[in-house]
Formats: sequence, structure tokens, C-alpha cells
Amino acid sequence: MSDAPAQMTYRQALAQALREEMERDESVFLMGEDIGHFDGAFKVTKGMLAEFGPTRVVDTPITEAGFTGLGIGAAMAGLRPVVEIMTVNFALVAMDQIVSNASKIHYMFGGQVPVPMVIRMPGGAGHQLSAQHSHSLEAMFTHVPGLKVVVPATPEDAKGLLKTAIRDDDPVIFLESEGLYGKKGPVGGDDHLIPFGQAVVRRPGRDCTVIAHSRMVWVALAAAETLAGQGVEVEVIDPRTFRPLDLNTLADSVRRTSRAVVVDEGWPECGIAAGVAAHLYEACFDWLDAPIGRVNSADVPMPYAKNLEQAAIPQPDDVVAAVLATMAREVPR
Amino acid sequence: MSDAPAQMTYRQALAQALREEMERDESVFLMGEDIGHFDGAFKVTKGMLAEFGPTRVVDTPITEAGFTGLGIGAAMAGLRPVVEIMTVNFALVAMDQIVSNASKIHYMFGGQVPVPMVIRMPGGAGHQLSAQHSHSLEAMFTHVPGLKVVVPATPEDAKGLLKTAIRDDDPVIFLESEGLYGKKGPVGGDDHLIPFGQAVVRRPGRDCTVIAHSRMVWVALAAAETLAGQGVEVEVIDPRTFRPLDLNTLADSVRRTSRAVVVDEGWPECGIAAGVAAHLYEACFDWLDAPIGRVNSADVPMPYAKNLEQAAIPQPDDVVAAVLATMAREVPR
Amino acid sequence: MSTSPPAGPTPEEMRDMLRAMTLIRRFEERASEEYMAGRIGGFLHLAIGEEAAIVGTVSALRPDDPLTSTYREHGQALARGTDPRAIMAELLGRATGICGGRGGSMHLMDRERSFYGGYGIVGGSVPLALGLAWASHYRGDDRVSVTMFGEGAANQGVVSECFNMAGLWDLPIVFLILNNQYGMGTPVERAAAVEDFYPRATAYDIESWKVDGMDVLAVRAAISEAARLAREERRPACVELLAYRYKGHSMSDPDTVRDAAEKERWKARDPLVTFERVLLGEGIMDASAIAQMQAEVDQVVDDATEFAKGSPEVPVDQLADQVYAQPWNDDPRGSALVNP
Amino acid sequence: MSTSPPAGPTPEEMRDMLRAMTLIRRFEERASEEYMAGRIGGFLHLAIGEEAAIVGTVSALRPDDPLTSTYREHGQALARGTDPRAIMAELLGRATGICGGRGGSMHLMDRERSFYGGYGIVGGSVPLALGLAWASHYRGDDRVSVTMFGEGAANQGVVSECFNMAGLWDLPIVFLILNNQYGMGTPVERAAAVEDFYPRATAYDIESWKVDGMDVLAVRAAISEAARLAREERRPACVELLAYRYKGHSMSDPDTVRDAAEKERWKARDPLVTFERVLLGEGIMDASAIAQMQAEVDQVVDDATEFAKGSPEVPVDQLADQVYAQPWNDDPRGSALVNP
Ligand SMILES: Cc1ncc(C[n+]2csc(CCOP(=O)(O)OP(=O)(O)O)c2C)c(N)n1
Ligand SMILES: Cc1ncc(C[n+]2csc(CCOP(=O)(O)OP(=O)(O)O)c2C)c(N)n1
Ligand SMILES: [Mg+2]
Ligand SMILES: [Mg+2]
Repeated sequence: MSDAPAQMTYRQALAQALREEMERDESVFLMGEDIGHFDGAFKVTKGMLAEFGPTRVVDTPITEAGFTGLGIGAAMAGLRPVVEIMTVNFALVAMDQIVSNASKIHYMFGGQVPVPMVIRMPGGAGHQLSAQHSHSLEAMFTHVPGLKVVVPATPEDAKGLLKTAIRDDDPVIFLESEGLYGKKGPVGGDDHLIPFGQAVVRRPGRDCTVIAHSRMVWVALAAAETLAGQGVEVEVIDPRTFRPLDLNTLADSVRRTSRAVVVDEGWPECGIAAGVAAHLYEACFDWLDAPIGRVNSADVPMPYAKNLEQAAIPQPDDVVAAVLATMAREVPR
Repeated sequence: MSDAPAQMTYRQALAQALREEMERDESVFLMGEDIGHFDGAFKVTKGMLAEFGPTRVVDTPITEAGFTGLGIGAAMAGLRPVVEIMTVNFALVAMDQIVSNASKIHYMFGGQVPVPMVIRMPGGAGHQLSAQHSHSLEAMFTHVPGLKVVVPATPEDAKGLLKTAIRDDDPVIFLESEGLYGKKGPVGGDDHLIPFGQAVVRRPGRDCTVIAHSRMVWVALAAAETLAGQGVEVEVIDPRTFRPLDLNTLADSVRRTSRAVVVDEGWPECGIAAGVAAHLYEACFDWLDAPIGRVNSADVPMPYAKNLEQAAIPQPDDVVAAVLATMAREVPR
Repeated sequence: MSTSPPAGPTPEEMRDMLRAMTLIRRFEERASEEYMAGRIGGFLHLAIGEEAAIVGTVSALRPDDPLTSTYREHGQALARGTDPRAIMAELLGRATGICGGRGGSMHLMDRERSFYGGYGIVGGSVPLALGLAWASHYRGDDRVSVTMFGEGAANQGVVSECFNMAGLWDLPIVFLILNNQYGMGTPVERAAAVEDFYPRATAYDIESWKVDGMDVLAVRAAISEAARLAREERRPACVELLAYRYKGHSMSDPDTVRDAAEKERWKARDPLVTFERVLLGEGIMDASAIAQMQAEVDQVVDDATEFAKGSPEVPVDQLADQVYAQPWNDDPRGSALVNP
Repeated sequence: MSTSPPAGPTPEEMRDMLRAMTLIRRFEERASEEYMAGRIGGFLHLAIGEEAAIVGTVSALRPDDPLTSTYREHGQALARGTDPRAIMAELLGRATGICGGRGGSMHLMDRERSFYGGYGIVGGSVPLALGLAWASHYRGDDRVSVTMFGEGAANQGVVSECFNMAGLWDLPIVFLILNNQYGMGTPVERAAAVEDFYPRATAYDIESWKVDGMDVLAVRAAISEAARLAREERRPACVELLAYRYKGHSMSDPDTVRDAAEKERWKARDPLVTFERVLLGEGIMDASAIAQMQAEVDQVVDDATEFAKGSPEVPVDQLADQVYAQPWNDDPRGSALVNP
């Protein structure tokens, strides 16, 4: 059984990807607030300062715009920076660097210089962190051509996608979930890379396709379990990356099930669920028996109180309800 | 004919709204780069410094995050700032102030303090300003609860909606179009206010509903003219505000025409067209005879060369093609 | 034009100051227990060790001077006189909280007392304070806006932008850099090119200086002078307070980075103990008066905690209330979108 | 470790410098005509009047020192030796442009010559230059990153953030504040609390000083020293160049805000005329040599313009090429999404 994949947490899987890629390629370095001496706000980079030294594991001042821009410049010079923004909430301070520089430099200068960098940042709600610390900004990044957007849900994907991200020649927005760092699962070895743009079926089913990413995969799987008890078999698909988006896999499933629900922890307006749904309606119009359900966080700034927060973010019951609403629809055929 | 509405440009209409509201309410002031001595980058505030003095027409340093935040603080103190960000492109530098502060303060502090401010900014492409100066960021702002988002297409709306925005107690993102400042049309008087959340039918038609805002209204109307020549009568509807969104008016039309196309100068992924379409699919699923067409700018950073730029942004022909594609669809009924 | 309180406090003011410092300390100790018991969620940032900086500042201001802070702001609210019940209830996410349970520990606000809030984005609150100062400038009133932020926040670019605008327009603002020598686990020397922060403001022609932030009287004197400059000379000022937080960055920080000897050195300068000694030495309070005051404070904290625990949760159907101050179509929920 | 060029240029270098300045001037005059003729679109920002600042800087650097600029950057590319044909073709949006017609006037880049681009967001390019300096620091090479930006940009917070990181980590970077006294229509005194900008860098322990930006030799000497500090002592430096642009902010600015007498005063110090006088006075060039050089330059500009006009447009089917360096599924278009 020596070649069985190791069991580890999402956090450990990320750490392993960072370590392996840093060992493999001297041009890879880490930069961010409190990632060195403090071991990282979420301890992903624990011990790495001692292993790799202060030039490759760099504690920064609290200046996200500045050091994100620094990372872009370093990438233009041929290094492979992995910039950690402590949480995605603070990316708002660096939005101009990400949108005006990172995403555009390769195209705008006629392909002269690639920007091979990764911006890692956890997001999501659920820990009563209130309005300013609970963002899921997938939609804002997915909106922007020139970025790649990666949203791992499992330890295996965390590792495999992060390794791919680090080797990728484009700026990659790598969105982790605060709620998943402790999640355990099997993880492949050194050569475990997951290509971008390959959705994965997390649970097969015939009645309705449920599309979910990051922490919402687990919410969707819980809902699927409940639904199975009621005789409804949903197919849960995780796109894993939004740029690129593996629409084929999603659409194939929807054409089989004729029904779909998209679950997304972000806000509803111009969100990920709306964006994915728009593609699916176009790709599967003649197959759909009901409008695509959207399960999003409530259209409010995230409140602090636990009961309000739980009501605001997607729960398994919300997914169950959305699937059942979709199923309840009369089929005109 | 003395009570016929005056003819004026979109620029003049905006200026009139600012003047009238400043005369009406001493708590209204203007702040932004080069709006005073330089008369504004687009000359909207021409002459106002002399009229209202340097405390009410304030030239700022080039520090959008700082003075947008200043505006939010001033609004918390009960003033009514109208902050001009020279173009929407520079709002990326102030994104944190807009998303983390302006949109959240009222809710997060339990309703203690409203933030009655307007952030005016023009956007859009078409003048060969290249990748960093051609954004249409409607979707990013519409994504965020707590903001109101206003997108005037005509001089009349520019005035009526800006007056409403200034009197509104919430933070209003007021998105002008660089391509419309010279556009002329009739404009109402001092008491001309247009409420938020009221879409307007720009051209009635029975065959397909075309939803367009800001400069795209004119693109859609040009397309409608062409289509009429081919016997296709489209109904052009302008939502005028995306937060709030007058979905009723949009959906009523789509239920009549059974077909829809959304035209939006922004990018396609998680964009305005996707967001509006998602609502319409849900509201009109049983009425739709074809998937909703989306006409967006190309999914690329905006190129400089004129031919590339024109190919990248929505043209009347693109709208015509999208409508015809929608019409060509076989109706299974 | 009314002036700032004079630098030298009266005996009564000194008693009030010690009481406020004690209240902050005891309140936060209790909050820490409530957090450990799982009744407070999210982040809980304690200002224990920084009571002199907070109380010295607030006592130097007029009650109507707008004040803003960071997420480490229970003390500011308490010092401004916000009911401890409403604060503890907010920490417990109850309907009776000062922000109706929406904000939590990081986002207290008490507008009636001109406390304009605690904010979570490092550096992000400073321009708001500039706007509050702008409003005074605009209206010609004589309030002074005071904004407290950390030395870590001082590195954020937006703070420099505010220095520039304050200096350019002579706004009545006091920038208060509470230099507790760490931003999370990062000591000043690993985050800043120069370990003194006040000279940054000097580069924008702002009167700036550094003060011992563990000494409440020194803080009060410095902020009084800074507020006087802003109020009477209509010029911005910047004060750097050197202080130390005794606990980890937040409750979730085990605080293993900082050196034990360093901590002991600073604890030996405990601002409460130091100030108690002053009051005792000057005969303003005797030991039993202090003990009685402490007992009263404990009583207040007990009461606040009981009140909070006994308070109702926020009704879930109010989730979407107050997103907007002016909801669309008179929709009481304040929702921005109506489905047909 | 190779060193920076010495401060005192040789006669040949001086001739090259005058030629470069003349080329910038004549090239931009021609660009202005092409803009008026409608062949150049978008914004066109001319650096006429700032040639000494540009050429003095570039001549003080090694060709492999990374350089970044703002949208006002034709001169930097020309001074670095980019083919004027490729620049003019870029301005005309042609396929033969240095950026394939994608960037236009504001976004020239010539990576082969270590010119890392012109950027349109005020202040936004400065952290990129810091990253280029970081790369030298990281690799231990001896390049110096130089970033030129306006005094208006110096107010953007991100610039202060970069000062701090450069000072903190001792990065080999030269911050070059090209103070032409206006940001669009706003003079320094209405945008900055203090009219000198270099002291801001001093507050971060960066060696900083101010120099006459109209005198190409003074600029060269200052940047040589700054580059030496960065290259040999591995310390950042900041130089403020006082200069003046003779034209409006961009071609669309009628330049009515600035005082005519002020403009005349600065035009009397025309950097080309001044430097020609130096060369004549020192006998390095005589009048006919200068005239011949100017004729050659005109020839180069003519040729570049003809080349650009004769160049093909970018094929529209290449619109989506190169959005990504590593397109998905080997899709040559670089599109991120594939429809089923
Ligand atoms: C923009 C931003 N970046 C990072 C964080 C995470 N963070 C919260 S507090 C903190 C340290 C702040 O240090 P300092 O300003 O010195 O204040 P202190 O906590 O010491 O009172 C950090 C990095 C944040 N909240 N906002
Ligand atoms: C963030 C941002 N805000 C505003 C602008 C619009 N703008 C372009 S150039 C400019 C003036 C810049 O002045 P300065 O930095 O002194 O450079 P100069 O143009 O004088 O060379 C302004 C306001 C911009 N491009 N980016
Ligand atoms: Mg600190
Ligand atoms: Mg300038």
C-alpha cells in the first residue's frame, strides 16, 4: 500500500505544492504579510522561512497594492512569484494592480512579456467575520480577461492546481477557502498536476446537475445525500477553474439531466451563478426542463450575528430546495 | 413654445443637474481631479469653480482612494459629496473604499449612518484609449449590495437621474459614457427628477426585446432601424439603473416578444448581460422561444488599433446578428 | 469657539480616566472569556496594554469630536461613554447590540457619541476620518477629527494620501499612530524602512511628534496639543504613541512570535498600575477608593454580560433590512431588486 | 561587477545625447502632426521640453538596467534605441508597431532594450519597477531599476508603499520624480502639501535630492550618482527633476490654464538650445555639424513615418491572440473559454 496517496489537509496539500515547486524551481518565491516568522495567517507557509530563507519567503508590510505590483514586476523579470494576499478581502486594495497591470501586460505590449505569477488568497464567509471580511470575489476576477481563476475544493485539487498555477505563464488568481483548510483527503505525489479547464464530477446522478466550487462542493454533496434519501439523484460537478471554464463537461451533464442548479457563495447580481447559468442556457436551451436554479449568498453585506450569517450563506437545505423547485417544474414536452 | 424642453448635450444636462442641486442644497459639493481650474477632464464642471468657490468645487491630488474615502466620511457627517473619478478606470484604485466602506457602512453599523454620496465617472471604449483606459465596470459595481448603480443614456436621463442620485441617501455609482457627452436631446427643468428602478421603452416592437443601457442604447436603436428595414420590429428597453433593476418592465416585454438580446459594452463573463439574462430566464422561462442573445465587448483587454478596437466593442451589426440568430431559432411549440 | 480641554486634568478627571482604563481592561478580559466560551464569534482583538493610549486620547477631546478607529476599538467606545451593555450585546451578536448585531467586535459605532466606527481593512478608515474633518472645514465648525490606527496601517498608501490632503487643505484632523510595535506577528523593523512613523507626516508639513503611549497623562497632553493645533490653528497634527499590546493580535493568535522578556519589560510598565501609583502618590485616590472603583467596574461588566446573554437574537427575517437607507419602492427590506 | 557610466560624458557621448534629444523633439513634433491628421488616435502625451530629463537619465544607465515610464514615454523608448519605425507604427496602430498595435502611444515597451513599458494608470507603474529591482536583488545581479513618474503620481499612495519597501529591503531602484510642475491642469501648489517631493522618500531613509531637469548634464550626473548608490551600495535613491512640458497635458488639452509668461520663462531654458550651446562652446560640435545631425534626424523621422503609413493594419482575426501567454488547450487564440 506504499503507493496509496497520502491523507492530508487542504492546508498541508497547499504547503506541499509550494515546497515541491520551490525545490524544483529557484525562480519561485513567496511573498505576503506574516507568511514567514508568523507562519502565515492560516499557517499554510509554516516552517518555510527556515527552510528557504528570507529571500524566498518574504514577510511584507501591509501594502497589498505595492507588493502585488512588485510581484507583477518580478514576474515580468522572469521570476515566478507566489503572492499571498492574507484574505481576498484585501485584494480590493490591490484591484488596480490586478486588473490594470497583471491581466493586461501580456496582451497590451504585444506579447513581449508574460506575467507568470500566482496570487493566493482565501475567501468566503462562515466565521462571523462580518461585512468587510467575508467576501467571495470569484465573479469580479472571472469578469476580467487575462486572468486565470482557480477555485480548489479538495486537498488533492489544492495541491494539483497550485502546482499547475505556479508553472503557468499567466497571472493566476488562486482562491482558497478559509473553511476548507482543515479538510482532509487523499493527495497525490510530486508529479500530481491538475490541468486548468477540467471540471470533475464529484457525484454522478441523473436527475439534476448541481454545479458548485470550493467550499460549496461540500454543501452540494450534503444536499445530494439528503436528496438521495428522497429519491432524487443529483450530479454534482465542480468546475475547478472559472478561467478557463470547462463548459463541455457542464453542458454534457445538463443535457442528460435537463435540470441544473448553480451554487455559489458570492452575491447573486452578475455573480458566478449568473455567469455559469448564462452559458448553460445558451448551450442547453433545448434540453432544459426548468430554469436553472441559483443558490447564492444573500444580496446583503455579510452580517456578524451567527444566525444572520448562517441565513445569508448557502446551506445544504437551500440547495435541496433549489433542486426540488427545479424538479417540481412541469415539463411542457 | 416657451415650455418646450430645452435642447442640450448630455454634458450640459449633467452640468445643469449639478448646478441646480448645488443651489438647492448647501451640503452638496463637488470633488475630483481637475474639476475646478481645468473645468473637468470632460468639461462637465466648466465654470463651476468661479460660481461656487473652492470649498464647493474642489480640485484634488491624484489620489482616488484617498478622496473617495474622504467623500464617504463627509457623507457620514451629513454632507452630500459628488465625487468625480476622472474615468471609471481609476475607480480600480479606489475599489476598497467603494466596496468595503461606502456599500457597507449603513448596514454594518446597524443603520446608524447613511452614506449619501454620488461617485460620477465616465467609462466605455471607442476612442482608442487602449487596455487600461477603456473599462466598462458596470458588472463589478452591480455585483455589490449596498451600492446603487445608474447608467444614463440620454441628456434627459443624465439630468433627471443625477438629480435623483444627489438627493438619494445611499452611495450611488453614476456611470457616464465618454461617448455620449456631446449627444443632444431635450431636457426637463428644475423639477425634472427620474426615479431609480424605472426602465424605459426606447422603441416599441413586437418581435424581440433588446435591452441596452448607456451608449449601447444608441447602438441598439441603430440596429433596430436596420432590422425594421428587414421587417423585424425589436423593442428596445433601457433599464437606466441596475441597482435597483426594474425587472418587471423587462420581463413584461420579453413575455410579449418571447425573445431577447442584452447589449452591454462590458466583458461577457459574469457581466451585465449575463446578470440580466439570468433574471430574464428565471422570470420568462416558459415564454422564451430562443436563448437570450448576449452582445458584449470581446473577452480581451481593449486593443489600441482602431480596427481591432471597433471589432472588440459591440456594433449595430453585432446586435442585428444576435437578434436574427434569436429569430432564426425554431419554435418547438 | 470652545477650546480643547486643558492638558492638565483635574483630580476628578483623573479619577474618571483611571476608571475608564479599568473598565476597558476588565471589559476586555470578560470579552476574552466570552470568546473562549464560544459566545463571541469572529475575530476578537484586545487592546489590553493600550488603555493609556485610548483613554488619554479620548479624555483630551471634546465629546463631539469625531473619532474613528480600527477593529481594536472596544476601548474607544467605552471611553466615549457607550453603554457597556450595548457593546457586549454587539459582541454576542444580539439585537440589543449597538449595531444591532450586524457589526460585531470589529465594527462598533456610536454615532450619538461621535464615535464613527471601527473598521477592518487596515488603513481604510483613515480617509473616512479625513472626510469627517472635511465636513468641519466645510461647515466652519470647530470640531477636530481624530483617527487612531496602527503603525502597520501607517504603511498603507492611502494614509500618505491623507497626510497630503490634510496638509494641503489644512484640515482639522489628528492622525494618531498607535505604534504597538507589531502588526500581527510582524515587528516594526521588518515592516518599515524607518522605525519612527511620525516623520512621514512631517514630509507633508504636518506637525508631528512621538510620545510615550503607556503614560496616560503624556498621551492626554500630546493629544490636547494636537487637538489645539487642529481646532485653533486649523492645522493637522500627527502623534505617534509608543505602546504595547499585552495579548496576541487577536484571540486566535497564540502570540508565540514575541519574546517573553520583551513582554515582561512592557508589562512592568502597565499603564493602569502606573497611573494608579500616580493617583495614590498625589493623594487623589487611596487604595480603598481604587478597590471600590474596581468593584463597581466589575459590577458594570457583570451587568453588561448578563444583559447581553439575556438579550434576544436578531430576527432572521431582518437579514435584508437596512442594506439601503432609502430602499427602493418603499420596500422596507431595502432590497435592491424586485422579482416580477 | 560592472559600474554605472561615469558622470562626465565623453564628447562622443555628448553628441549622442544631443542627437537623442533632437530625435525625441522632432519625432514628437511629427507625431503631433500625425495626430492632427487623424492617423494617431487615443491620447498623445508629448514630452517636448522634458528631453533633458529623459536623455540625461537614459544616458546615465546601463542598457540592461530596467526602465519604466508613464504614458509620456516615446522619448524613453527612443533614447533606449528602439527603432523609430516601430514606435511610429505603434502610434499608427499598425502590425509592425513595437507592440503590434495593441498598446499605442501610452503603452510602448521594448523588452529587448530593457524598457519595461509605459503605463496609463497614474502611480501604477512604480510597484512594477520595484518588482524589477526585486528580481535583481533576488538573483544577485547588478542591474538598477529606474522608474520615471510625475510629481502628480508621487501623491498616489502606492508610491509611498514602494518607498517603504525599497528602503526596508535595500532594493536597487532609482525613483525618478519628473516634476514638470503640473498634473494635467493642476499645478503642484494645488496638489501637494509641500512643493518638494524628494523629502517624502527621505522619510523612508532613501537618499534623495532635487536637480535641474532642464540641464541634461546635471540630470546625467544626478542619475549616475543615484544609479551608483543603487548598484554599488545596494541602496535605493530618489531624484526629483524640476522640468517643464511645453505642450498641453495631451493633444486634447488646449493648455489654457498655464500662464503665458511662465511658459515663456521656461521656454527660454529650452534644454536642446541650452545643450547645443554647451557643445558649441566646448567645441564639440560646430553649427554645421549640428545642422547636419538635425537633417539626419529629420530623415529618420520621415522614414519612420513613411514606414508606419505603409505598414499593414493588424488583421482583425488576431483580436483575441495573446490574451494569454499559455492559452488553454493549445488554443492559438488564447481565449479562455470554449463553447461546446
Ligand atoms: C488591507 C488589509 N490587509 C491585511 C489585513 C489583516 N490584518 C488585520 S490587522 C493586521 C495588523 C495591523 O497592524 P497595525 O496596523 O499595527 O495595528 P494593530 O493590530 O497592531 O493594532 C493585519 C495584517 C487587513 N485587515 N486589511
Ligand atoms: C489613477 C489615475 N488617475 C487619474 C488619471 C488621469 N491622468 C492622466 S495623467 C494625469 C496627470 C499626471 O500628472 P503627473 O504625474 O505630474 O505626470 P505628467 O502628466 O505631468 O507627466 C492624470 C490626472 C490616470 N491616468 N490615472
Ligand atoms: Mg501595531
Ligand atoms: Mg507633472
